[in-house]
Amino acid sequence: MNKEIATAEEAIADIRDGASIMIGGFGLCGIPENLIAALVASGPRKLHTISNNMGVEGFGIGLILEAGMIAEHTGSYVGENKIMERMILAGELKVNLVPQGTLAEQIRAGGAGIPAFYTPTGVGTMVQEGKEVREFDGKKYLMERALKADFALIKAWRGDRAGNLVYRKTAQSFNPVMAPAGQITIAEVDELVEIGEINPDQVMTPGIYVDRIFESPFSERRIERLMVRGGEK
Amino acid sequence: MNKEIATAEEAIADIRDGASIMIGGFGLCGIPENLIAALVASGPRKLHTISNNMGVEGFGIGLILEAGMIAEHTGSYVGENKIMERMILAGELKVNLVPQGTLAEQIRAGGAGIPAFYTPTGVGTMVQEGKEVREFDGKKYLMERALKADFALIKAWRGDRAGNLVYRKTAQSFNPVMAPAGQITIAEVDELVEIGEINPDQVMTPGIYVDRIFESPFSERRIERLMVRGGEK
Amino acid sequence: MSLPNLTPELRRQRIAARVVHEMNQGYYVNLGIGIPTLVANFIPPDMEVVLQSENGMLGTGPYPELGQQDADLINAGKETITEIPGSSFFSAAESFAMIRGGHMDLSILGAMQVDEEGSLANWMIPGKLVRGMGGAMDLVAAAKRVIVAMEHSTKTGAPKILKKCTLPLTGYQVVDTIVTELGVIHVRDVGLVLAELADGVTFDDIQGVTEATLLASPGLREMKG
Amino acid sequence: MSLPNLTPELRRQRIAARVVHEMNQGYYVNLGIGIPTLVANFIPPDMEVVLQSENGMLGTGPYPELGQQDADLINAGKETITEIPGSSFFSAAESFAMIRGGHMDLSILGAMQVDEEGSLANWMIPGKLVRGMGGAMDLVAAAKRVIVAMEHSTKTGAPKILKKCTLPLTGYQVVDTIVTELGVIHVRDVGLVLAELADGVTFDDIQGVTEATLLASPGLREMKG
Repeated sequence: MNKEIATAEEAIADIRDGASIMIGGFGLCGIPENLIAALVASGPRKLHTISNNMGVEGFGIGLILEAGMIAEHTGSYVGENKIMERMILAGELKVNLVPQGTLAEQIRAGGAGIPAFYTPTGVGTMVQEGKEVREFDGKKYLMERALKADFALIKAWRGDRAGNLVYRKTAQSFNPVMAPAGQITIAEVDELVEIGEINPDQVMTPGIYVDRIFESPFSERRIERLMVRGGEK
Repeated sequence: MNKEIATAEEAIADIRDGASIMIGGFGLCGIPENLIAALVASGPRKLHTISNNMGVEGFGIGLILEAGMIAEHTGSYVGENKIMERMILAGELKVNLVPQGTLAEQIRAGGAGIPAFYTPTGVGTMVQEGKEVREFDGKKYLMERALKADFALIKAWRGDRAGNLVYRKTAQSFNPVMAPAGQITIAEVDELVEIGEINPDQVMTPGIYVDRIFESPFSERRIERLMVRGGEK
Repeated sequence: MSLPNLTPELRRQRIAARVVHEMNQGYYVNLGIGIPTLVANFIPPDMEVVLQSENGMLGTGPYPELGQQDADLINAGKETITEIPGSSFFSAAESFAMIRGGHMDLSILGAMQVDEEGSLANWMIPGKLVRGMGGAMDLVAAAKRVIVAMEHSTKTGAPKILKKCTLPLTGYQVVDTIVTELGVIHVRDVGLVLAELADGVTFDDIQGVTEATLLASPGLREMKG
Repeated sequence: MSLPNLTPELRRQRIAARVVHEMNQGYYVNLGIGIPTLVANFIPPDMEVVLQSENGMLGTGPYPELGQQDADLINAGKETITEIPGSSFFSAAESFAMIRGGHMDLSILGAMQVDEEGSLANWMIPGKLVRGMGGAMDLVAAAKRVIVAMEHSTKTGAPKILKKCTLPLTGYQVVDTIVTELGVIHVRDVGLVLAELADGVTFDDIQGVTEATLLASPGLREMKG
């Protein structure tokens, strides 16, 4: 079982116009930098991206947006990306804003064969619009549908050639959630090791969910807000 | 944050008649042996137990059944417990037989604030009876409700006094699933270590889900079917 | 007709050996209890197939050497097993997310009955036996392909491949292929299509021990093994 | 009325210092972005409170020393943080299972508006600002207790505690308590009950900068800090 692929470019070569793509990470933490760069270089258009954040101007997933490749985006937070906010306000980008826990659960459901579930999140807010509201034990819930994607682009710390992955600290976030939800899941890892080098009890994403894997030639790992004792730097 | 409790007896002292109790493990693997023994000694009646299996005659969760303490049981497999099978056939035990994946997902939902979800499992079978059938994208699914319990009794390999747990091999099974679903979750561990001794990346059940923890004085760890190369022993 | 020259054990071996031909390099496969478990012994060493155990493991290895058994390492049949390079362990919720999410290429199960519509029954006989469905209902509901591996007839010689299952179902219209010691049958829209016949068995032989109507495939050939 | 003797920074500090009194030994708490983040600085060393960060961490520690920062270790505000003994990391799905499952004892958030019914708004101003709800909607939907920690008025002096929120809601009827630099207000069935008043502030002062009607608690007292 060898899922290794030589480069990020090769790994994303079959992502075409109109594809739906999940991208892991939270903010600039735990994002697949090399896959994002290769995707921008390859340049498919009219993409539907699914990611919690849209990075910042000039870095992270924001690069895909700035390259004009996104037709529709599903995510929970706009916050740090002013370009995205401007596009939304100008009506230039179709955006589905979803509560973060709902987004995580929709993606988890997509990979887990659950077509829909109920959540208390968003009852009585704009999020409720167009959705079934249902009472269980006297409390109201919204029905939310599962999310899947043609591709899931994720980042892990270590991985083996069978696709088993281990994440590091808060760089985990959406990566293990998205791995099972991509029709084709591509993982970039800081360190690609031999099969058997990862303790089976410490595998966080079993290889069954990963179709292609490669070792990142480089990660900038940019820090969005460097806070240290004594204040922000 | 010190959740340590001295003994299994103390840990289960407030389990009263009529309580609902989830019990972790699969077969005889990964079961909380000391909690089961203490519960049988304490002797509350009319319990509603929730566990995948009912152990075997004379060992594991079966001991609670044989002590006449169970009024109702929810689980997926009867297989190895002939006493249970006899009681079911004689109508002496109220049993809710549930597909294993549905059981796991119901318990996960209970801990995760999801009151109900849809699953393809059991469509067109007895499991469908009395349940909502709904189509999504042309395929039929059943609506299943979440499961919670007054107590969850689980077993882990290592744990710290803050309740962080690590499981070993297939002794994991239902234990991490049940931890969040118990109103009060009690963990017995082979080794209770100091806070900080478990690598934060290797915690499988975060301490927030565990209310009481103690180090098992003893585990028999009985093997149900000893298979070795060359045949069964 | 039950190939009287074969012992039950040899019948089971033959079924298991045939099922392996339904696997491909790189498959993720779940093996049920009974005959399906035997299938592992016939996977050629050069074919990489990852076996899942529904209690929470990918990459199950062979039985341990005596003395190497580990009570914390069992398969869904509660048998002691081993890990192999590349194995991983996970919770019951994750295991069935994997199964229900359609990630298994193949699910192989035993059955008490299978019928013309591809429904199967294997978990209870009302008033007589209650085994519980365990993970079987999830496995048949969502695997990419479901194969039933079973002896063609019951111990008393009654047919197990029926027009309609009489026992409580494990899955409704879920089986793709049935492998017995007598042949290989595909469940198609037109009905049950016999694709392979065991050496020395005629179409009339197999139809004679099958309640459901079999259709001979235009490419009907001898059973691989 | 906005305690003009206080700088905005001191106002924020005062709010954070007051919120700590709503915590108890052993609490699991989620702190939102902004003033809630400051609350961590006021937790007394002998009070064990475990802070959750919705991006996937329990037991967040203080900011790192310069040079010790780790790009893989941030909080929900994307700030570098540290781990402490007993920390754990998990996925976004697990993090929100924890939040939505009602396991957090307390959720503390900032708000643009809060109203008499306990609804709050903090994620967008139509046509002007789109921040996104992030995890806030989950946090208010399921924590055992929700506290809004915010300055009493907007920068231009307009009231933020309204009869009815005018901005898109983050949660409908979810807030339990509002803490501002001027006082502590509980959301009850009867309406907004003022429980504490900051030193030097009268009931009329606080009502004067509050659109919603406040009811003085029979036990109304000076604000803790």
